[in-house]
Amino acid sequence: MHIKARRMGDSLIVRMEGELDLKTADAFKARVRAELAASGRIRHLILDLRGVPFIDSSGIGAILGRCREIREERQGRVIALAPRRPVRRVLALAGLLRLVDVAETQREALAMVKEGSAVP
Amino acid sequence: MHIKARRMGDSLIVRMEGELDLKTADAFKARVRAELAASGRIRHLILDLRGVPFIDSSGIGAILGRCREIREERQGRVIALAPRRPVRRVLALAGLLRLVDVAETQREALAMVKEGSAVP
Amino acid sequence: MTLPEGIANQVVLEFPSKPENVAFARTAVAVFAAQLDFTLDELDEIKVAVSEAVSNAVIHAYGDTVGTVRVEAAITTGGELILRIIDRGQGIPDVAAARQPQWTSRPEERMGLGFTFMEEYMDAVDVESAPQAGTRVTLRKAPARAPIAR
Amino acid sequence: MTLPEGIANQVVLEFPSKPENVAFARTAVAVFAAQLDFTLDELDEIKVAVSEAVSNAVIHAYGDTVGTVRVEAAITTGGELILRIIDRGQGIPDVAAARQPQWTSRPEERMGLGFTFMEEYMDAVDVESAPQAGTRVTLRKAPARAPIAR
Ligand SMILES: Nc1ncnc2c1ncn2[C@@H]1O[C@H](COP(=O)(O)OP(=O)(O)O)[C@@H](O)[C@H]1O
Ligand SMILES: Nc1ncnc2c1ncn2[C@@H]1O[C@H](COP(=O)(O)OP(=O)(O)O)[C@@H](O)[C@H]1O
Repeated sequence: MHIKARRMGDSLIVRMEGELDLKTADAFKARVRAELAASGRIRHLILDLRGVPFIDSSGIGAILGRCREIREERQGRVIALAPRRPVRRVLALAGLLRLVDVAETQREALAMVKEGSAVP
Repeated sequence: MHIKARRMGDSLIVRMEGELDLKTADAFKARVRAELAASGRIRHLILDLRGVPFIDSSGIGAILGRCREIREERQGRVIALAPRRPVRRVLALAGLLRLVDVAETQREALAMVKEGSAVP
Repeated sequence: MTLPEGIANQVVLEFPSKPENVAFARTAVAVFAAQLDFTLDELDEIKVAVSEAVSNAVIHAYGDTVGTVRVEAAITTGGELILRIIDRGQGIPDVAAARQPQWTSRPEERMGLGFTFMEEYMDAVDVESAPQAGTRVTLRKAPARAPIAR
Repeated sequence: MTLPEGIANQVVLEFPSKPENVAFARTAVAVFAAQLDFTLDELDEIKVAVSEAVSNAVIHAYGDTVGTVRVEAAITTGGELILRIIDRGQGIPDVAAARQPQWTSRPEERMGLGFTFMEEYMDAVDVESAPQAGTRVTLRKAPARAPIAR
């Protein structure tokens, strides 16, 4: 699992490459926490999932934890950017699509966090 | 392993999809033999390897056997069409590139069998 | 290896209960399962179910120690996939409770969705467990486009 | 599972000596090997070597019957991959002869290139065999870009 993070305005864009499971979920969690701790300006989290071919409940748990932090502590939104079919199906199965919006492009994701700046 | 075969002039074009190993080599061998038996006009064999991600010595053996038949019984040529990197490396390692020419496109393969119609 | 009655093919995997082996197990099982006529979606579902069952053996069965996880994958002569994920760990005190959605013994870290995902993605889930003896999860699935022959 | 001294991780596969399990074995081993920093070319080489050793167990070890093939894959603490492909079949009468390029006991069907490919693609090949007891082939390889630490 390779993780890259960068800030754009008040959004943190986290790009992952690799499978998100028991082995890799902790690294994802730690990285997002570190980025949030480093910048109080971040309100929204955009998860670029294009490079993630697989997720299971350990990965879902890691994303859900970040949702809570973003929504409760930063009053922001979490956007899943272009999840692949197996990942999208698991996000839906876990009920996560009630908390996370799906964007197909980064442009769309950035527009989403701009438009409605409150929790949806 | 899916195998499709069609004749173009005096060439038999065999297109494979799947790994060529102990499990699948026999089907390849049987198919080419049946096509050769069905048409005395066939002189050359073009093996479309674009869909073959893997080959081992069982697959090499199946190709080598066809080379012998084509070269000795039909005085024709065998062309490997666009083998992928791992397959190309194994063909080279087995010394098969002394008996088989490599073409990158079907056009090129057909030109090769037209130009020099004798065994190279 | 004489295959048991009704079994057309079978593979066994054994490995230590380390997080990095979860990916190994689910991928190896999916490659084996592809001997049946499963769709890509179905193979993805099998991967998730195996990932959940093996993750449970890694997280819950052996506490902080490393134990052995055994995965038996079989294809029946009728064309069904049967998976057994077996550990010799601490067992599940109350299986019925553990299988409830969102029930977890580690609420700080886990979501309690493992069994739910297994149920959702497999045709049948069976859990046998005994304290200090271990847990055996049996998962079954047949390709939807080729119903099992009996 | 207490891992042996010097072994960082280890998986065991067992399956019947059927041709369709050759693809399973090489893919499963490659997925495990990817825990080390091998290049794609190196992983392809490992797949070929495993395919050859397992094909041999399928073709030569058990005649027309089906026996068990066992594959042990280990990663040493020094970062080397060690593979053992084990059968309990008829064994190789003359190992030195069998390892010669183009030597085969079945010249009608086989090319005798299996051991040659294993030698070419792995760092070391070791063959132990006893008549009627079976054969154990040991293959070793370390990622070229990360030499093994000792
Ligand atoms: N192999 C196992 N050994 C011991 N306990 C287990 C095992 N599998 C599951 N459990 C117990 O069942 C509970 C529910 O499992 P699951 O639905 O997978 O959720 P989670 O893993 O997120 O806790 C676990 O929290 C654990 O207490
Ligand atoms: N596991 C095995 N059991 C019995 N005999 C074997 C085994 N592996 C190899 N051999 C013998 O060694 C010979 C050479 O093997 P190899 O180089 O792989 O060539 P091939 O498989 O094409 O014959 C085989 O023909 C066979 O006689």
